[in-house]
Amino acid sequence: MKNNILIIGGGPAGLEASAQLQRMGYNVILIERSPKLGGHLAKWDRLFPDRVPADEVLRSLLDATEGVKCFTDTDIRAINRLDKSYNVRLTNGITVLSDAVLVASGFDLFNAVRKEEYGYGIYNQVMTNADLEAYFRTGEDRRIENPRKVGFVHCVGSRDEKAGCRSCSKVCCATAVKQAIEMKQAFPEAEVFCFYMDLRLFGRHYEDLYLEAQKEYGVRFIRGRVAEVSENFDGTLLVKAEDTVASKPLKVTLDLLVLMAGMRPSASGKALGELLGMNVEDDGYFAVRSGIAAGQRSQQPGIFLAGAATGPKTLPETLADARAAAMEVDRYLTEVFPDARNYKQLVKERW
Amino acid sequence: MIYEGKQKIWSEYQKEIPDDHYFYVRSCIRQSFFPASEATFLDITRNVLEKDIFETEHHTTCGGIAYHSDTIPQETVMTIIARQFALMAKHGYENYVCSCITSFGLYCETMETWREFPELEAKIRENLWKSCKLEFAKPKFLVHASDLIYKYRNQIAAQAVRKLVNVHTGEPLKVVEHIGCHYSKMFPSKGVGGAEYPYVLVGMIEAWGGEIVDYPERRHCCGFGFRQYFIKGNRGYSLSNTHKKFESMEPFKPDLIITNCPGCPYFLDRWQYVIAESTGKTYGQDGHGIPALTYEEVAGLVMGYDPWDLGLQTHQVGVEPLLDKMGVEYDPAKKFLGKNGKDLGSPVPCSCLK
Amino acid sequence: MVDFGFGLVPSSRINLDLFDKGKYEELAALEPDVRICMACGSCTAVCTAGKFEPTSLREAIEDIKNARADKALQMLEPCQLCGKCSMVCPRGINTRHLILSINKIYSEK
Amino acid sequence: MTPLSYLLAAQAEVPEVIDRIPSGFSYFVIPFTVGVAFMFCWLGVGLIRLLADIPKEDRIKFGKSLFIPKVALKNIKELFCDCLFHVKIWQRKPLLGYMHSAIAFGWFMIIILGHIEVALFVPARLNVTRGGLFYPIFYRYFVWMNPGHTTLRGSFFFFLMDFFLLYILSGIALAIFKRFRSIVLGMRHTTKPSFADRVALYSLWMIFPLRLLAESFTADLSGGSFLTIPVNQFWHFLFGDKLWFMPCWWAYSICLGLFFAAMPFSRYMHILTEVLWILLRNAGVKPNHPRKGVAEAEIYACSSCGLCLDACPMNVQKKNLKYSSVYFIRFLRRHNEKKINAIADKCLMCDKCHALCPVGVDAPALRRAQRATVNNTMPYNYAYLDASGSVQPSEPGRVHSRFAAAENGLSPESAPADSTQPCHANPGVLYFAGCMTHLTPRIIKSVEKVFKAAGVEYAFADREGGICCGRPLMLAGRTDAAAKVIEANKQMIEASGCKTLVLSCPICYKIFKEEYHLEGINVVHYTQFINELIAAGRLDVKKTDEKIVYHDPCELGRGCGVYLEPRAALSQVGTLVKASKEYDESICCGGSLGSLTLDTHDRAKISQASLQALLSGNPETIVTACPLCLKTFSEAVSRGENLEQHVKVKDFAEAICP
Repeated sequence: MKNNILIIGGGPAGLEASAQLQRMGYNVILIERSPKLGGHLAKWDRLFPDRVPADEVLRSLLDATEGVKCFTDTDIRAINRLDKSYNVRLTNGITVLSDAVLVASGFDLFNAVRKEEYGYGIYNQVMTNADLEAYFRTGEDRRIENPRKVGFVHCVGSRDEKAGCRSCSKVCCATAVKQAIEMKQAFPEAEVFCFYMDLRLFGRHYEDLYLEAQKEYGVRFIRGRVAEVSENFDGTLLVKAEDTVASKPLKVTLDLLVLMAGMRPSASGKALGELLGMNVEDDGYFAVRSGIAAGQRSQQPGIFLAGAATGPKTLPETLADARAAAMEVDRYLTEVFPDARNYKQLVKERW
Repeated sequence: MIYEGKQKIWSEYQKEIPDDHYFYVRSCIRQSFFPASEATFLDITRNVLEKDIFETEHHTTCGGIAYHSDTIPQETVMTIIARQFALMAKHGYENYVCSCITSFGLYCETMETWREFPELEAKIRENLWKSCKLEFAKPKFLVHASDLIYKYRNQIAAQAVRKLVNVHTGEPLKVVEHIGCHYSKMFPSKGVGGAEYPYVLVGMIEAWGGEIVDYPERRHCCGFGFRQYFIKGNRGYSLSNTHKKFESMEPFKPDLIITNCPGCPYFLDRWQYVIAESTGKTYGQDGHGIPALTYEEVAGLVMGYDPWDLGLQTHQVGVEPLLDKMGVEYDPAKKFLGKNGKDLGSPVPCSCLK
Repeated sequence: MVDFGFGLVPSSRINLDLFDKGKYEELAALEPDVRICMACGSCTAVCTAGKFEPTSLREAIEDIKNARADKALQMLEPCQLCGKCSMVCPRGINTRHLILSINKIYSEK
Repeated sequence: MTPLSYLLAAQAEVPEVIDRIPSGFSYFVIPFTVGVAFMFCWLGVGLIRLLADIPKEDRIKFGKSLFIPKVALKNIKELFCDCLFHVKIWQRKPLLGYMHSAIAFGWFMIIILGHIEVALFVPARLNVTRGGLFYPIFYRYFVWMNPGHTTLRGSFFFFLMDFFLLYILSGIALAIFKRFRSIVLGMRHTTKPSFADRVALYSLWMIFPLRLLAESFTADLSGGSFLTIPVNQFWHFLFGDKLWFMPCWWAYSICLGLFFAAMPFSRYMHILTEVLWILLRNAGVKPNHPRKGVAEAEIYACSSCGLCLDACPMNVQKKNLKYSSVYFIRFLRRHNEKKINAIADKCLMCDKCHALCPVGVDAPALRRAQRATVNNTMPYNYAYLDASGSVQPSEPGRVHSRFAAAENGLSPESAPADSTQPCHANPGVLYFAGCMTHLTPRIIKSVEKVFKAAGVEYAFADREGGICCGRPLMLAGRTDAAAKVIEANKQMIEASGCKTLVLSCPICYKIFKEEYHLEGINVVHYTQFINELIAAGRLDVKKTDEKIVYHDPCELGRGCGVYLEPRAALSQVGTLVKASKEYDESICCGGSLGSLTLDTHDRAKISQASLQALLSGNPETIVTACPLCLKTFSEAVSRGENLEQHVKVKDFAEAICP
């Protein structure tokens, strides 16, 4: 018998988990609320640290999902738990009886407008990391016209309790360094500044990226969070920060400021969580059964989690998490689920 | 500058401002620097707009200046404040409007502190009873006088006789707005428009036909800074602060600065003279400087008050070029005559600042 | 001019708009390692001269990047070129040559 | 066939050798004469200019030195050994030595013998006005052997001339061979010749074959020996009775002329300038500018032989060969300021090129002088050095702590280990660790352990850290700044009242020994000091079968000539194995402070090469006696794959007293 598995979210985690579970022989139904699969990956140009095209990665993810039943533009209308399975009514009218549900609802980018002092949406020359990726993809952005001085602000909506996000978003440092390099490649004459609090370049090759940015591209790293941005008479930006290494306040006039918007728990994921009755932690991400030993199991039997739904993750981490989640689903569906008589006992012991 | 972006933020910082029935408290230093401003406020609200604004001569200072100069214990300040609030309740009001930004900030801070530390509130309640035999009360709504004028800005505009427009060119006047630091920087939600892009004065300027100028150092303190000014050894910092603001706004060529804090119009006005006198640098057209007015003065101007009744002669920077631009008629001979028509004596003409 | 007994106070703020890119590129051409400092401070911690006078290559590099080459030169004056900093630098910066190069580029009048 | 058809009948009355051409001149000598005259003029002007550039006291010193018998003897010895026999090359690369000495000594002998012949047979022709400049060179052309008087005397010279010609020709043959296959002669790298070099080189190659040709053509007229006679007969066999020999003599003269004319612009200038350099060197005159004065003699003494290419530790990377001394000197000659500075700054100052230079050119010293021209004038502020001593310190405690031991006089840091043991008092030992040693605390720990075990009473000059010895400043060409530092240290040491100064850093040791002039204080490196302790029986060491290889630190070995003491001591604690390059051929560890611009990557390559040489005898432990080498090797070993498990890196004192 082929179990039905519902996967919610068509980003990298959802796609990877679908592909794995499909390979294992399950009947996978993937739903995605937006019209397009791929999540944030579909909007990105190149990926750190090696600057591989995002499209290539997405294509290989999509290619592996051959045969998965996939509904885009589809959300969940209602869900109710039966004995062991879940009865899920989708917004496209279809009802799915699913033996396991994998939530891969991903993340939202922090809404940079909320950091009012940076003036995103108010000053003409302020943009976000996502805007810059869009520019790299299309070559079009009214803000970018041969900039001579460009600043990158790390930790926008990360490590900022007042903005409601205490944690580190993990990917922004590497993204900023990558984008700084790409900016220098596009505009070799430009001066590029990165304003950081700590450089969290923890992954393999990330430090190389940092060194490359310094050595080959002369990117200036300034330790200190940008505190204030204003618009000058000529439309350039006056940016103020402290150079905490020099213990001195600093100002610089920039032509372009790029805000590294961090990861926030997905808003639609949160709504979904409420439908499913799943717990979230203080940081807004879904709680897991055990952060170390069972990071892909939610606190509800039969509901699994993968990717950034359980906190900021890099893309490789997300994919690995999705594979791990697939393994967990498989283990549940082979060892726990089929035993109708002892199901409750088994859930107690093994969930 | 993307105007829609600002509108979005303004829409997020709207505070509730009751329409009527206020207990009004004056500002210590405004009473002496710009006494006509408070009179104008009362005149507009009571007589023109027919609002119920009550004031009593029994209110005192809020203690703010002493508080920010570290010369008064917090409990004392809080008890003084509790007494003001008690006076309000005693007279049957629950809406409290103050003329001073320092007071407004301190009231907000005190109310927040009481909310966070109820035991402190209990202590103050006791102090108040012991010292004044007054019943402790808190205002239901706490607003600043500029909030009220903001609230009434469209009514004022409807009754205005002129706009913030250069009558010779038909162009709107370029206006710099300067918010007192303690208006919303401590509690952004307590100010109209928040702290980054405060709307309280912008709303007035827009309603009265002026054009707002957004210059880079707009967030900066006017330079008062309490101890920066009070202690002579620090006064250079106060001056430098103001200097920085003028350097920053200079390229925008503003016609006018509008403020909502007791200290700001004073320092933005007087330091222009000191800068001119010590460095030779003047801002504004033809060495005239940029007039820094209170929001009541600006409201009075658009409503057709006589400039000398508004107390504009108490400004260091001459307001005549502005009055000319706005097409305000005035009698130069009456500039330094008192309310009773007696000569107040005129200041020695200043050569560095016209 | 009137003396009020107080006056404008010079700003201690770093103004990156004053940064001399041309000179910095000259320095980087002479000793590219100036680019790769990550401000760990090892050099300052071991500095022989630093025991007597404030001496810090880390700070000097920072000063140069912050348009304060005058401070950088002053910061390096007590240096004895002993090379301890080159031994401890985790990035392998050619510290002694960098010090000489900073002097060469920025002492020129 | 009558090969000698135009032989004159024996004429007893006629002299043995007849001046064949009464005028003593032929047009073919012109190229040679012009060439050689040009060369002498050039040389003369150069010499005058050079002597004018030297400070007056140096000039006097130089003049006097020529008459001091001891120096004169040394001069003669070195001129013969270095200029003619090339003993230094012989010692290292015998085949190459043979090549050089064949050409130099052979040519020298031919010229000498030519003059002797003229002096013996046609003495009048030695006079310059009568062709003295060219006559002895073309002697065989101008004379006619009286066949009736063929005596032993003549044959003796004929034989010698042929012998030396053959000797030279064998050298030339090797030289030509070397140009194409240098490795056979023991050279992995050779220099790239310049245009003038090529002109001189090819004419040099041609000179002696052409001489053979010319002399063999006239051998039946003017005599010959085992080489020229048979060749002469061969020509007669080929061309018949009449030999048309003028073209050969013309060609010979042209080649000589070309060679001498090209000489001032080529590497072959060294043949003559080397003489001057040796004289100046032995007079004790030192260069104080990289190009002017004495240095000029020195840079023109360089033969561009390229032995320094093989010596240079940077040769592990081909791209860095261009920084070798030979090119440094070449660019000095060409006044190419940009390249001179780049090359001067790159060098590790390991001194190996100097140690191995057949001419004894001290290129590192020239580089230092070059660096000084750029760096010496840079600003410095060592006011704090003055503040530490007599002047009241602004912050008490901070500045004073610097030389706590020294300022309080000698307060012994360790009592004799065993009070029952007779204390061989070694009073007044001051230990100066130096900056770098403070980064390798294991050295300090081991040295103190040794001192304790041997019951040495000592004071620690810079336990809390001192100031730099000044050598790194010196190496960077900041001579004036170095003098300040030296002065401060000197005061501290003299104030301490010590009798023996022990240094664990060879960098310090070199400058303390050479520049400090500490009267009455015995300056020793700890390898020497510890070796003495062992020899005197004061330090018990245990012999193990640990296979140890010793690395000669540049500043200690080549820099100060300390090779044997560390080895003597180490052989007491383990079995010394050989490194493929050791003593003065030891390869710099790569960590040298000498280089100003070499980057970490290139340094790592050198460390690797140095390690490889050390590991050739499969040692278990590498021992070195320099904190820089220790740190560099430790890091290199930990970088190398699995190397760390196989070989340990130890400091000398650590190895002695584990």
